[in-house]
Amino acid sequence: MKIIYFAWVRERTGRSQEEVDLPAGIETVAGLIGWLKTRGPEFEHAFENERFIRAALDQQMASNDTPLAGTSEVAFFPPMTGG
Amino acid sequence: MKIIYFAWVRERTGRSQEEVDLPAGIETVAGLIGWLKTRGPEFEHAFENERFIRAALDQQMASNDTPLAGTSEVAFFPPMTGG
Amino acid sequence: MILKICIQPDDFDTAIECARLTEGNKNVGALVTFTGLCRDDDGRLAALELEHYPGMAEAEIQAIAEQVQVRWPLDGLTVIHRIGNIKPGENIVLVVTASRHRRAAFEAAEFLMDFLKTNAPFWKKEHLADNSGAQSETGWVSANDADDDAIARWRTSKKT
Amino acid sequence: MILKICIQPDDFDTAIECARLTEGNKNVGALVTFTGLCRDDDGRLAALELEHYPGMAEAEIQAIAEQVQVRWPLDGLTVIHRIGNIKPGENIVLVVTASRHRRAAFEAAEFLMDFLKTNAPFWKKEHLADNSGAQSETGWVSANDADDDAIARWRTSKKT
Repeated sequence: MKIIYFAWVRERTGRSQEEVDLPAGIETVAGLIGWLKTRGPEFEHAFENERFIRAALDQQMASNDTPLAGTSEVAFFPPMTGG
Repeated sequence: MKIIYFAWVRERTGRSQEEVDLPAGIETVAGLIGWLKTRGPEFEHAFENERFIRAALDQQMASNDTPLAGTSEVAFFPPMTGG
Repeated sequence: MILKICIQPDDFDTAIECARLTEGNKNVGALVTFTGLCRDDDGRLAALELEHYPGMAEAEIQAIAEQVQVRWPLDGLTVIHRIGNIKPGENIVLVVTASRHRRAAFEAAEFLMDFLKTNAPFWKKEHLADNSGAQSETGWVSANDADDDAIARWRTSKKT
Repeated sequence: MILKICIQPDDFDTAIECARLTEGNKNVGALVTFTGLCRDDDGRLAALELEHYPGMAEAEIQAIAEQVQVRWPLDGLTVIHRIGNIKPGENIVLVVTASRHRRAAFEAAEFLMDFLKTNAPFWKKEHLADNSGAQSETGWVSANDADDDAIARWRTSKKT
């Protein structure tokens, strides 16, 4: 599964994208965030305040309990500030 | 007193402006319209439906009962359609 | 606050008017323009003739502009209204508003157009492409109820 | 209905975009433009850096544009959003709406900007003129509640 990071989520994780092999049992956005946070302090820092994290599955906005099944691209980013 | 006419009020009265000497007793916009209508069929026609007539005294919108005292320029025109 | 009000037979250049309100002021974050154009109503119309009450027309737009400045914090406001003969596809009126934030720029432009339509002494006469078409007695455009409704909403409640 | 959505580093020319929506269509009576510019906040800001999610950003604007077309009868709609480094006084975003009547053109442009702000994946980072100034940890602009309120009003009640 491909994971993309934008804005300060990208800066905090120190990467713009990566390929990951999900461990068994990770089935939702919340589950994925929980697992990412175990991967090091940079992820702990990036996801420390989940209220400011938005997620998109294959470019569709998702919520914490959206299932990951069938998703090939997950993106994490802060609330949008365009325009 | 100067009277100015715009749009179809001008076309119906056949004049864009004129100087008039008001007869005694004409004290309001309504009174002025009533007197103008006695001046010929073109005025009768122009003011036949007073619902569609707007008046300004010295370039300030006025209503039927606004007093004419002190006014030097009266304008009659249809509802505005600019923009 | 830059204010420009102009009634003229000539066309205007929107780009130039926008530049006037933003150049040298880097606190403008939102620029809204409204351009009213002469429609041909699917070929029915040959031209519009725009008449105005000189003096009063400028004064009424000025009065509306003053209300606008009380209600919204603007950096600039430009109103240009053409008069005379205007052909389909040509410009009739331009409003430009500049502000720090978009809500003020949008609402000020809309308010100004709503009140200009109803309060400023301009009148439109239609010249038809085909004189056999349906037309009011003399071609003068009638005021419409939608425009009165448009100004009523600014009185009854503040938009949120 | 002409629709153009573009995300680009280059500046845009508002006059050219307006002409695209009106040329050859004499039924357009109202043209509204919104231009969002980079403010310098009284000299505080040196530049903005605009980041976006390629693919999703275009798709989200497209989705908003489709909602706009359902709600208002438009003849044309153009949205251009710049990305990359943008200096104070420069353009960030352009929305142009063309319609027969002004209400549709105004509301469509305002709706599009409100939803673009909240739903389209763009992020702004501030580069300060003077680094000693107060700033969030990394310079990323925070989303603001006013923008959420702005979209809420389109859901709770239809504007009249």
